[in-house]
Amino acid sequence: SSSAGSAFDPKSCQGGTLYILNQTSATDEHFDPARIYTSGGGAVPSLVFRTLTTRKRVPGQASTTVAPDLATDTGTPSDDAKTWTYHLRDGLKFEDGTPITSKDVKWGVERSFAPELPGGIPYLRDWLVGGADYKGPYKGRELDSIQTPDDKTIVFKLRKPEGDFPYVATATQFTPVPKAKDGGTAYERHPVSSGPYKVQTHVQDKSLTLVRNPYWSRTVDDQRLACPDRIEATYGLSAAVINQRLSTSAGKDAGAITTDTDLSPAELARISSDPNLKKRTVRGQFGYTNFIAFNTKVKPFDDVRVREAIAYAVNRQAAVNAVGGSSLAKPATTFLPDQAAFGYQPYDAFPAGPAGDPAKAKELLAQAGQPNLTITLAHRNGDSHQDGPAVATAVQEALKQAGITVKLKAYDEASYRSVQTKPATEPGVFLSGWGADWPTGGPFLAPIFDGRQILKDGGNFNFAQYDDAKVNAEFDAINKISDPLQARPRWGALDAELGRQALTVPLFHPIYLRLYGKNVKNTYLDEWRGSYDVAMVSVK
Amino acid sequence: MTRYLLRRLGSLLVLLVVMTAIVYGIFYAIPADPAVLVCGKGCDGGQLASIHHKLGLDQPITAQYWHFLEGLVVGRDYSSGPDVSHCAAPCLGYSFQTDLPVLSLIAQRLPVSLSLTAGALVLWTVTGVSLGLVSALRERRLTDRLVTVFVLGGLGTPVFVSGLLLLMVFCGWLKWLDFPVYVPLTDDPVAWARNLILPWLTLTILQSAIFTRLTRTGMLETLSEDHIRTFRAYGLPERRVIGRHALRGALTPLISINAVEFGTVLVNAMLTETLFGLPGIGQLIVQSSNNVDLPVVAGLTLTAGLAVVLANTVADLLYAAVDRRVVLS
Amino acid sequence: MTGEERRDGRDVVLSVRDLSVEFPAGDGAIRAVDGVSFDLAAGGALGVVGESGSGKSTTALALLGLHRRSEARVGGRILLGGPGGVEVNALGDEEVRRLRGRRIAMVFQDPMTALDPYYRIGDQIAEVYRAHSGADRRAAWARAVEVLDRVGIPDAARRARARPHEFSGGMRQRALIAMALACEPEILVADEPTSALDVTVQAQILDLLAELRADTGMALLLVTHDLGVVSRSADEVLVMHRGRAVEHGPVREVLRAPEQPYTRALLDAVPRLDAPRTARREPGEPLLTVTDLTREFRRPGRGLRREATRAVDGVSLDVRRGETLGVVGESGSGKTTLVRMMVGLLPATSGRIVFDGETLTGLPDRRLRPVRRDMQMVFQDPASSLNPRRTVGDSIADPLRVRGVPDGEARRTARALMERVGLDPARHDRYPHEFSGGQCQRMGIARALSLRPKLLVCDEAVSALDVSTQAQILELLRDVQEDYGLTIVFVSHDLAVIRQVSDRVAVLRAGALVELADVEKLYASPAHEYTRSLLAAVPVLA
Amino acid sequence: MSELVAEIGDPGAPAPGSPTRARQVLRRLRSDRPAMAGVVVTTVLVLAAVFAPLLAALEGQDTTTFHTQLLDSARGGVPRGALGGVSADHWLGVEPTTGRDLFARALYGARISFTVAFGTLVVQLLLGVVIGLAAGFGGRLVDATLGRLIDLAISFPQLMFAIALLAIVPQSFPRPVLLMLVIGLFNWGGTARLTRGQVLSLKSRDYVAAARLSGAAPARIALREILPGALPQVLTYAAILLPANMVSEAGLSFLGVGVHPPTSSWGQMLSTATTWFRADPMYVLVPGLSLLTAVLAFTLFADGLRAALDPKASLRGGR
Ligand SMILES: Nc1ncnc2c1ncn2[C@@H]1O[C@H](COP(=O)(O)OP(=O)(O)OP(=O)(O)O)[C@@H](O)[C@H]1O
Ligand SMILES: Nc1ncnc2c1ncn2[C@@H]1O[C@H](COP(=O)(O)OP(=O)(O)OP(=O)(O)O)[C@@H](O)[C@H]1O
Ligand SMILES: [Mg+2]
Ligand SMILES: [Mg+2]
Repeated sequence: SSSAGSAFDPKSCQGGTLYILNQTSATDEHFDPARIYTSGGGAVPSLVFRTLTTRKRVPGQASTTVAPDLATDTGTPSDDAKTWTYHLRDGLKFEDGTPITSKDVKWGVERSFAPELPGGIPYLRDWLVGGADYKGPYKGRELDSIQTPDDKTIVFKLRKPEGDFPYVATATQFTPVPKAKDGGTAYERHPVSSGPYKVQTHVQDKSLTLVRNPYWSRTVDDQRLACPDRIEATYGLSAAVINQRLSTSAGKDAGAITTDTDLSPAELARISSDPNLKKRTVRGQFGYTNFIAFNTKVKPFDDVRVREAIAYAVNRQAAVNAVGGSSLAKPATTFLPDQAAFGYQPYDAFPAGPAGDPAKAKELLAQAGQPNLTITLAHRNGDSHQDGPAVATAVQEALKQAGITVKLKAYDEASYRSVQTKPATEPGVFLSGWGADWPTGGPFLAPIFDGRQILKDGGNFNFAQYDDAKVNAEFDAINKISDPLQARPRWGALDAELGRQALTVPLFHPIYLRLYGKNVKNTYLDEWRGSYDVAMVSVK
Repeated sequence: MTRYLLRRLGSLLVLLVVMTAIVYGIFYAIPADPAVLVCGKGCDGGQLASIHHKLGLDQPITAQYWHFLEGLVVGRDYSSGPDVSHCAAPCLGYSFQTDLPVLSLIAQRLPVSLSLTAGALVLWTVTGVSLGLVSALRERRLTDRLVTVFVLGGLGTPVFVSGLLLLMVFCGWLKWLDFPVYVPLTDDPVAWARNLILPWLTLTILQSAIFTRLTRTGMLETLSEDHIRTFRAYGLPERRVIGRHALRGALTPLISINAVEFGTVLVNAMLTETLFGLPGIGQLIVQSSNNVDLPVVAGLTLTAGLAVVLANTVADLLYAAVDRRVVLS
Repeated sequence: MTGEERRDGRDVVLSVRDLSVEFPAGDGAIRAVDGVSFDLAAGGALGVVGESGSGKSTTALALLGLHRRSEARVGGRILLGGPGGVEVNALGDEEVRRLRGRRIAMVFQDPMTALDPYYRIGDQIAEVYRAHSGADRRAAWARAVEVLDRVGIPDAARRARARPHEFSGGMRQRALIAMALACEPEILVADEPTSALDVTVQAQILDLLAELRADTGMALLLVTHDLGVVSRSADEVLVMHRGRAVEHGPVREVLRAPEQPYTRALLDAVPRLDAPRTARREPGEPLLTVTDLTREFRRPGRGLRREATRAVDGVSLDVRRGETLGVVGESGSGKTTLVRMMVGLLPATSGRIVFDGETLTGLPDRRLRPVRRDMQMVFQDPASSLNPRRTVGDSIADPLRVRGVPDGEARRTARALMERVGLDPARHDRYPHEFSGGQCQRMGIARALSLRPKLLVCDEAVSALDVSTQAQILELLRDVQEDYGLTIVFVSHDLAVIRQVSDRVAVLRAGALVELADVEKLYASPAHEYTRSLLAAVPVLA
Repeated sequence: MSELVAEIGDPGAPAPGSPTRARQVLRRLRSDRPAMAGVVVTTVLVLAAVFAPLLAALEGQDTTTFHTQLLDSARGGVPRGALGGVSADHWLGVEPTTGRDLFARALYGARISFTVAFGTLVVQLLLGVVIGLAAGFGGRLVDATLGRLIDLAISFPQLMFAIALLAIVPQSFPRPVLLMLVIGLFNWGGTARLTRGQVLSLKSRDYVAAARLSGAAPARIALREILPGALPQVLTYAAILLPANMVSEAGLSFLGVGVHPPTSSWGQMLSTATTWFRADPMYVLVPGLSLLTAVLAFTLFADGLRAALDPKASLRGGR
């Protein structure tokens, strides 16, 4: 074993076992690339599933950009960004030594349409020509909008311009799946690896052991270091136990990390007075905004003055404290997270200071003819997603200062999502949050504000049910831009425009603060997902 | 006795049908839609409909329940994509969330829960009985009072408090023990036991309180019985009078207490498993309840019901074996 | 004969001097035993008699140092091995423990509860034996079988494996005596060893004790309230009254010519088989007729097989207006079952009951309820026949309240009834445990009378009481029978009592009616063999 | 004969002027020091709960106002100052992350905890005793049916039911009452079994037979003759149930189905405070010690009461 003091060197970082301590499975409910839904290919899935493109594995700003993975570049657009062409690298092999072809990638994408394999990202169905009606390859039908002129080339034909396609190609749906090994729902029991590790054992929701894939090497993959020889993950631990183990860091736990557990406020309070522990925390940000959502179809939230009054009354300092104070969250006045990749431009449409402006709020309520307003704020019954009772009470207390009586209604985990994403059952006002599927403005704004994405039968995130032709047109226009740097200012401007309408009240952007074991190295933060990259950390 | 077992079995069936029907009823009543959870974030109406169809949620709840019962008796078919697989009776169906057969999910987690509860049961029975004994023999003296305080302290401390305290003290601070992970008994019995010490203790702290109180009362009662006086009058050493005769009488009723306390134990075991991250039934209950994973919840209900009735039957049989005056009926 | 030996100063095994026992109570202390002295010689037998609460048991327990763990204060000297022997009060706990069983052993009154229900009888005896002899398991078991055999348990080697509930009361009492014998003590203290048993079994046990005394030279201290037992089994008698020994002397002398008025009163109260009887009443029409009455109890057996016990087997008889019908029989002969069926507390398996012209069998509980006011019952155990959590006034008034009598009137009637049965009506708001057994029995009678029934059933109504109280209750019953024109069914296993109160007597055996005759005829010339053996077993005074 | 009566007297009878039963119970209870300590502490706690608004007003605080300025936001929102921010304004300090006053919250929390625990107890005892009585008193069929019902009650997955109720029951329905129902509905099995056993043993007493002979209806017999005899045992059990209920309430809070925020209860406080015990021990100690004190006090009281209710208590010891 190594001495903790030695510096990290990618050349000699190989060896040892990395332990992952998680509350829930690091591979989603299913370890099937068709069903996984994680940003940028995920932390653990991308150790097994290489994709056409991937996130750039470097520290800082640059980590929000796309890098080629299986493909030779991040994709060639044509036809106004409606056609995207990729070429595969040479020497790619599956864990059994068979070469990876473009047909395997096509099969992988097609099978994600099968109703037997629900889950996964929604974009392909919407974007690919014929995707809306396609029911997967198992009944013998192919999806014609994906073409494989040869074993190295794959072409995607889209319904409309999508400049962000390279970002989407980082998703696990773009991983090759050998048709011969595909057993449908059974595939996840032994998914075939194209990455540095293959699955040795996997018990859903319990444990996962990864060992080296002998057909992978750094020569065919410049995006992963894959330092540990072996990775053992344990799921189903409680947050308190994970953090306790990481801070004690005894025995095997010295080589342990977590990919899903942040420090709780209580632990933070303790760690901030212990320099040794403080050293072993990593701080990152995932583009995420917690906000109050309004259903403008419900009175009185159809009245913009009422929404504005609430925006003024809110005490962001209290909300931030409720989730653990300034080290774990930043107050938010914009809907877009404060990262350049999203096109962030600071604005504050309803300036009220960190503690809110109850006087201004009262004034607006009086104008709206609602001096003694009583509202029911819906929230989740637990605090795990920071939309639970803690934030709800902070909002309740702040609104009280403005003369608004807030009643709280808690929903259980299972019901909360169902209720808020179906317009028929959507509450008038509730706590919600939104995270980006990739770090650009599009996936952050479109599902929430694009009027054509109001889904009546469920799965709706346009909570305000806002439909404005001009805004919709602007979404289309920006989507045609395939250069992120050009798109950014337009997203920022659109956000500011939307913010003035008080369709949501942004509360805060969470900060990720995680502990890792004594022997873990190269734990730089990553701005795409706000966490360290398992493919880059080392225990040696 | 055969007759007794037959009757028990009959009533068990009725009980299980009623219980699972209630589960289906509750499921029907709550607004949560499991398909939303299965489908993921960006799921539109069409996809939801196809998942509803796949999970059979588009059928009326009574039909769903009927299929559940059917699966139990004759088995069910299930489409996995390329082929159709058959789940032979007794089939509890497939989990909405993980697509795994419910039976295998439960079977996989049962050993963990059994290890936890069985070990804790032994521990809390032993602790409870010894403390209760000491307490009764020193009735109203300092020891008795101390035991009372200790026991009630345990009784008034939720497992998630005592468990966390134990963890912090023994693993975090003193470092006497590693943080518990579950090691199967068959792999390494020593590691199995060492890892379960804290979870066992956690349950014991709470549960032994009840045993201590009941043993104390039972001892005080038996000690005033005539046959105890007989043995004292015949000069039997006090140790034997208490250890053999008084204790036996005081302990016999405790057998059925374990069966009665089953519900409480189940809830506390669930909390303990969640806290310590033991992959047992309790954790599965929490997960599947949170995910409205109906087949799993129904399957777990069946298992729990079965376990209770089994526990009660075993308790009755044991009782009859220990106390020959009892006749089973 | 033993009397002479003792006077010789030889072989005195126990000598008690000025024994006193006090129980602290509230503000003062109860002096339960007050300056009692006596000697006991090897092979001798001293009977201790006295009414309930006179301090008999307290004395007996003191001899074994069994008050040690309680709050009781024991004074005086108890010398084991006579004058110059070990003084029990001065020994440490452990030393006393070693004396118990080995040198002095005790048999308790209630054989039902005196054994541990969970262990085999042989084991319990062996355990005691091993504690004193240090014998190994096998030897101890052999010894247990030997003593069980000695006390007359048939097939002792097999029966030693039985648990107490498989033994009858008499067998259990034998087992307890066997336990006492196992260690061959010098002294056996027997506290009411036979009061819970039938006359026939009682006779056997008393014979056994006499035999053992003769064989082993064991001394016997026999505590009893039954003077018949004393006269049959003891050489000397000590009469206790309120903790004091009021009279002490050879049995025959004391019983024949008592010096103290208290002893005389005690003797007078004893019902005798040869006492003169008042003339019998003229029998009237049948009030209650039972025909072919049978009751089976299903005893769940192993497997699917079930056995049925016939507790009452085809009994036919009638009870005539105004008479007292006595029912005798040994324990388990079905007396209680029969009379409970008569009053409808227990449904009959088959047969017919006609009461006052109305057929009761087959009536549902709801229809029976109105008829019940005419049939009331007085129970054996005064303590359990009154609800310990209701005041006695309430218990007496309750039947009236059930019938819709207004509360005030019910209370007044209750108080009047209390007065009628000889209780202070001012104490109507007290609870049963504040009264003596005899008083409780009076309360039971008052409650039964409150509805002015036509039939009164007394199930062992006086068996739990000492002779003097017994006499009072019997007198009370006689009085109220005349006042209220009652018909009485009187159940008892005591033939002397039955003779004293009955006009006709029914003898039950194993559920069947073996004889039913007028009382004089039955006692003078019993027709049935079984009746004859019952009569022969009755201990008689002097 | 009458002379004999006079002389023998009534050995079992108490001396004239001895207290009646209620007074006896009281007297025994009063002489039992631990029990009296229990009574005093329980009374104090109950009074504190009843007069919570008054006491909080005395301190000058309420349960809901946030005091963000008292928190160290950078350190997870832990209260500034010693002992979790204990000061003249906040007698027991403030709650981390919100700065709400702990003294006020603990006082108001006592109201909910006591109400829920006692309310649940009432539900449990009502269900348990009624069903136990019915099972013990009814025929074989009734007994068997109720026996299965008891099985059902003790084996049903509570969590599922709690979550469902949370979703189904309208918002306006008072949450403490809902908690009483949820906890009570699942935890009456023990009481029922105990009662049934007691009934079976009391049913054969002669005084019950006497009551039947007097023509009393079964319901009257159950209530007047049997229930009072079964109660002392049930009371002892209730003394164990009470703290268990408080803990159950805490467990439901822990699982997110407890009282509505911003309402506090000891259990709710304890469940949120657990992780804070090193960063802010005061936060855990306040509800923890309150709960422990209440549990201890009540049990001592119940122990004493049971001993005092035992009619043979004065004879204990010797025999
Ligand atoms: N442990 C005790 N505490 C207080 N008083 C007691 C105790 N034991 C006995 N007594 C009292 O002492 C007196 C003598 O009781 P004891 O049992 O010796 O009478 P007994 O002659 O054996 O009566 P019985 O014939 O009813 O058995 C009674 O007044 C009784 O109430
Ligand atoms: N409830 C019952 N279940 C089963 N067997 C019973 C029941 N009651 C009585 N028996 C049996 O019926 C027979 C007659 O009992 P019963 O009580 O009538 O006798 P008894 O003559 O009153 O005896 P004792 O003098 O002991 O009171 C006994 O063998 C007894 O064991
Ligand atoms: Mg006695
Ligand atoms: Mg009888």
